Amino acid sequence: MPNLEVKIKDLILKNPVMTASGCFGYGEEFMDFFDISCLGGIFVKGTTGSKREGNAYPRMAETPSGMLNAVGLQNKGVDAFISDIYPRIKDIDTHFIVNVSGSTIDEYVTVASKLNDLDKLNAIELNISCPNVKEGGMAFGTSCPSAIAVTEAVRKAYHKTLIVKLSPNVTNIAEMALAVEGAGADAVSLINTLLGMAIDVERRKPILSTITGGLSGPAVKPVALRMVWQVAKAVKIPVIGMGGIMNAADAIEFMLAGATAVQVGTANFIDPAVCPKIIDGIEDYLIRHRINDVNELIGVI
Amino acid sequence: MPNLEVKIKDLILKNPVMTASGCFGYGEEFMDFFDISCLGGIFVKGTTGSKREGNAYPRMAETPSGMLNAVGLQNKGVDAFISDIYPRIKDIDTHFIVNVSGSTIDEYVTVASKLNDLDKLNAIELNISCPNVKEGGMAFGTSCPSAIAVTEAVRKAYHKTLIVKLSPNVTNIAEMALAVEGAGADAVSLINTLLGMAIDVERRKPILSTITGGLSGPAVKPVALRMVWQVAKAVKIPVIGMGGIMNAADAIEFMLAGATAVQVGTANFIDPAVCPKIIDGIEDYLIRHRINDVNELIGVI
Amino acid sequence: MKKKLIQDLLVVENKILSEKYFILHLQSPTPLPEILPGQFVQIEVKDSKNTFLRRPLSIHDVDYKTNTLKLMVQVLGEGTKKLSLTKQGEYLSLVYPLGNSFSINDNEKALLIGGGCGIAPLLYLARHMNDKGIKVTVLIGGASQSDILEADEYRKYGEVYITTFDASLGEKGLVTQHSIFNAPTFDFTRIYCCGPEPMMKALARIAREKGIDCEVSLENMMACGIGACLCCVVETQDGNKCTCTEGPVYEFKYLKGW
Amino acid sequence: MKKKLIQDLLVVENKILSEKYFILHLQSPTPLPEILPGQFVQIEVKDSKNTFLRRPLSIHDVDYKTNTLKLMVQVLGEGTKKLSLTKQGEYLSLVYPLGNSFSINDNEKALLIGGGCGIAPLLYLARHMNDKGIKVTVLIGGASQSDILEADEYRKYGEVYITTFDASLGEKGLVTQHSIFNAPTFDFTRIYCCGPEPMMKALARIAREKGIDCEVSLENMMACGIGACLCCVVETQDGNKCTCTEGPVYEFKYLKGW
Ligand SMILES: Cc1cc2nc3c(=O)[nH]c(=O)nc-3n(C[C@H](O)[C@H](O)[C@H](O)COP(=O)(O)OP(=O)(O)OC[C@H]3O[C@@H](n4cnc5c(N)ncnc54)[C@H](O)[C@@H]3O)c2cc1C
Ligand SMILES: Cc1cc2nc3c(=O)[nH]c(=O)nc-3n(C[C@H](O)[C@H](O)[C@H](O)COP(=O)(O)OP(=O)(O)OC[C@H]3O[C@@H](n4cnc5c(N)ncnc54)[C@H](O)[C@@H]3O)c2cc1C
Ligand SMILES: Cc1cc2nc3c(=O)[nH]c(=O)nc-3n(C[C@H](O)[C@H](O)[C@H](O)COP(=O)(O)O)c2cc1C
Ligand SMILES: Cc1cc2nc3c(=O)[nH]c(=O)nc-3n(C[C@H](O)[C@H](O)[C@H](O)COP(=O)(O)O)c2cc1C
Ligand code: FES
Ligand code: FES
Repeated sequence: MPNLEVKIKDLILKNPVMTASGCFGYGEEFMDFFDISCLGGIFVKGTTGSKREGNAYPRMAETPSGMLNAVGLQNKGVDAFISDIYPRIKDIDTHFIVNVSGSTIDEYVTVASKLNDLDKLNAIELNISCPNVKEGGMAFGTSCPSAIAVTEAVRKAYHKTLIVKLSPNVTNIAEMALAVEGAGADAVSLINTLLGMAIDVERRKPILSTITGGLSGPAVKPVALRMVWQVAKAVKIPVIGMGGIMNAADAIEFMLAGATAVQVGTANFIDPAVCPKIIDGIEDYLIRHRINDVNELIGVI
Repeated sequence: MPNLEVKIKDLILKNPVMTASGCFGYGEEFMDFFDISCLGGIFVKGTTGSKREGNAYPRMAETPSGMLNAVGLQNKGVDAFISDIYPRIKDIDTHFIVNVSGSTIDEYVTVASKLNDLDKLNAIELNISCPNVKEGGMAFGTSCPSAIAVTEAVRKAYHKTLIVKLSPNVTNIAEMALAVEGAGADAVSLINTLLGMAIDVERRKPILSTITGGLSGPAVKPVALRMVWQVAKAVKIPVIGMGGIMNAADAIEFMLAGATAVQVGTANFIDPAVCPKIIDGIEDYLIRHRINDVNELIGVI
Repeated sequence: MKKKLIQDLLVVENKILSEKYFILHLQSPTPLPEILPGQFVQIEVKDSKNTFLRRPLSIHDVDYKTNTLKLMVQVLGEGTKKLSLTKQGEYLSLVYPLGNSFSINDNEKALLIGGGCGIAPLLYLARHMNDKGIKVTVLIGGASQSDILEADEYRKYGEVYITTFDASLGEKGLVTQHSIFNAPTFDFTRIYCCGPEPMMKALARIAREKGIDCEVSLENMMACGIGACLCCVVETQDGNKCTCTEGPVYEFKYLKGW
Repeated sequence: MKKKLIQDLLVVENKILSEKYFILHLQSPTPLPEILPGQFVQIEVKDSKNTFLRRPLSIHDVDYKTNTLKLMVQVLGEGTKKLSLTKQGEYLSLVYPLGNSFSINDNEKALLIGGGCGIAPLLYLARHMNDKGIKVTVLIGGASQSDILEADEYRKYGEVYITTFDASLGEKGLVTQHSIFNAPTFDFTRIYCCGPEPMMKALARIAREKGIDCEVSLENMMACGIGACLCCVVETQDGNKCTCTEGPVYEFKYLKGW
């Protein structure tokens, strides 16, 4: 049996397959379909300082080989996460990683420090790349100074593994990655969604209530792979790759491009049991290619 | 019969449907399939100061709802265009617009001034966004100062309609559009391809000889639409939209988002007779919606 | 206990009702899970270039004896068009059963109203109520005769009234214009409806006037169907709620702006 | 005069040779355009989620009397898999005829060599040469007996030799190891080959040694197939050339690195 274990700083993942924030709820939604403890990790929904209702319906549009969403960080807030959700999930044998979002640096810091005290949570993912909120969100992730500012501030408040999630809506993603690495990130994850738009020609109106939204799914995979490759070449910290992963071959592409682990997002909507298939598929690939350790795939290209 | 005529500065197009550079050869390749003079215009291949061989094979990878290319501006150079190709196409009753490319500002200027003297060519498209060449190309299109520099220089040398083609691989496309508008562009066209990558997992190698290439096709349509919308809101000059247009509905989406005309690229590979269908489809749409003039669609959103 | 499953179901029959409508009769290889009236499935559309996501479809009828269920579908776009070409013997992947269900109280006097293909979930509801001894009345509306689907099936469970816009069948007009609403004998305690939103909103207004309950089944755009993506929300008195888990059936008063 | 067309052709037959190979027999509604041996089609793969572009396939045979042509296809990925499921009576969209053709000289002594499905274009070539009174010899190579396709068809036009890697049919080994090359009677003036690149390169070396001509048919990745995208280039003595217009057939000496 080949080794599937990988490491993101102090976080030891039983395998490199994790689920992407906003695409897997709190994991509970998928328990009917498979044993979620088989996952390398679960990135839970974007969590903010206080409750958010998100954007108005319609929030979704199907696009060629992908979808746009404009959920806009609907969540019950970090306190509700800690009191209601954390107790339910904390004993599940996988890593839960909270996707931390906010409109101000203070909000990011508040959320991160509250999460720092939770025993069973060993990492957060700083979402400086959400395209679906008016303030903050992507704004932090599209300029180096603000990405540095928010990362540094959170770094001071959070003492476990800090992953920073990058926005693909930038000219130079490697520069952004280097900036947050310098500011103390233990790892980077990418890509968040590409800013896109869809129009209903019959009604002559945008489909989303917010006009623009975030594109995900296989359509973005070539862009995501390119960015992961560029970032992995630039930084020393581990890279977590995502964007359009539908099967084991896709996941392996990201690892070859330099990702230490991957996240699966939109694919969960189409096949809620896709993740265990991806894990098995990676194992089969390693056996077929006589590779003993999944780490040998990382950054081959 | 609704009016289909639109104007890009001094260029009067019989309809808003044109073909994208690098996707329609010099038009001749398609003459077996339909009468190309029905088109609003034809953007010919990227043309440089001297002959270029382009990149090594493989130059193409199929991706979900799209393709990557890394042709790298293979062309015979502007002089060969003028002596060999121009005489063959000049009397065809549509606009031929040369896509002007280069590695240095001087090269752009040289090509543009040579084209300025051709009677039957009334516009050029400045390609400051090609992701597939080592020098120049996209570099000009991803920073405002260099975009301004090249546009200003060419503006001095070229006295007919100057269209500048923008790269989507930037943080703020509206800013780029404003920059080239200020520098004298008569119109902007977008998007060129998104920088992407594909990997052959069995061989554990990139598919393209250049590792990265340009993504086109329906996969990019949501991003392209969003950028056209952002740019059209920002600038006063006409916008020519493209990216993933496969049918009349797609073309209309771009016009609703603010494009005065559109270009069809990758779709020509799948259906070499797609353009007349798009023209007819737009006409049908106008009739069905009782709209007398295609100009009424522009920028409704 | 697992409640939701992802499973390939055998197509026992694809009953073509017309160019526009068809009924898929699907069989599970294992005993069906418990399915409640109003629940839906997320169906995969194979081999359809422009259908990326699954498509939500109401469960039209259920037969635990044969482990089969039915879906009644209207051809709208490429996904449903492709599904309409499904042949007996093929398999379709379903995620099911999803969503909440219509409320059923023993002493209910139920008026079931469906517009076009919106009647889909009401057959299983009618059967369910019948099994519990509840009398149902069904009102079906459509643009024309050809949009009134399977009325005889509904007649098994109660009286069926029909309206068509072009008067080709039943009373002329919209469901809301049916004489039943002005009859002195109107004594229904709850309306259960599914169909175009304007129709359901109009019925909700009638219910409000008459002071009776009214449950509506929404057809919000969905991506996951299982509460993971938060795309399918509707604004309620308690904020945004996922229609795939807290709906698709809502008491209209719970919805904002109804 | 239009030479290339885009057209829906009727599937007269889909002859399944094995799990891996099949032959599509397609009929044009109008008289076929002139088709030369070595030319290919770009075929649309409908209803296949992961097949975005058309797929290039050689023209295997042509019958002007019935306005039909044949394609011999190997199942490789999703596109060819989907094509293998095509049923008689369906229509397939083709852009054709594309590319150049094999050269044919009256006094040629032709040795046609195909590896696996690479023999596809050689049947029409053999027939064409036969019609012109040129004697052809055909050498077919494959991994195993099941990869030697339609040998009898080729026998109509000349002698057929076979090699298989596992010795299940004909001589054991690769085509290049066939005894024909060492026979004292070897008097061919030109090799025409199609198959895996290493095979064609090895044949080119043999041709060079023997001082004879050798035409190879390349299978470069294509997007448009009509010379518009410049994706399918091969490096030649004159720089990069499009395989879809200046090929797929090249005299090997024209190719760089061969
Ligand atoms: C809970 C629920 C139950 C439903 N039950 C039935 C039923 O029993 N029978 C039936 O015929 N239809 C039902 N629908 C509607 C059905 O899902 C859509 O008609 C179908 O998804 C259209 O797909 P398409 O590819 O044919 O059309 P498309 O071309 O994709 O779209 C046509 C229209 O359908 C709607 N639509 C598209 N995708 C979705 C989606 N993922 N979710 C919701 N709406 C969408 C859009 O408004 C669009 O304008 C139900 C919808 C929901 C949410
Ligand atoms: C001029 C020409 C003639 C050909 N003639 C035949 C023939 O007669 N019979 C036959 O079985 N095959 C022929 N091929 C090869 C055939 O085109 C590929 O096997 C087919 O495209 C694979 O498609 P797929 O979707 O099944 O596989 P995919 O999963 O797409 O790919 C499998 C492999 O096929 C190759 N391939 C994919 N797309 C293309 C493309 N657009 N162009 C070229 N290669 C591609 C790639 O190397 C890939 O690794 C020919 C190719 C060319 C260029
Ligand atoms: C419906 C939806 C909601 C999302 N919500 C979040 C979020 O809250 N925080 C975040 O960082 N990313 C969010 N994302 C982005 C995903 O985590 C992921 O970065 C993106 O979808 C690309 O991966 P995919 O193509 O596999 O889906 C969301 C994506 C989708 C589709
Ligand atoms: C094979 C290929 C070659 C291209 N060559 C050029 C080029 O020479 N100059 C240029 O400005 N754009 C070039 N493009 C980009 C297209 O003109 C267009 O901007 C892009 O493909 C998006 O449109 P589409 O999705 O309709 O193809 C090329 C695109 C493709 C696919
Ligand atoms: S459709 Fe995903 S939460 Fe309802
Ligand atoms: S495949 Fe487009 S030029 Fe050959």
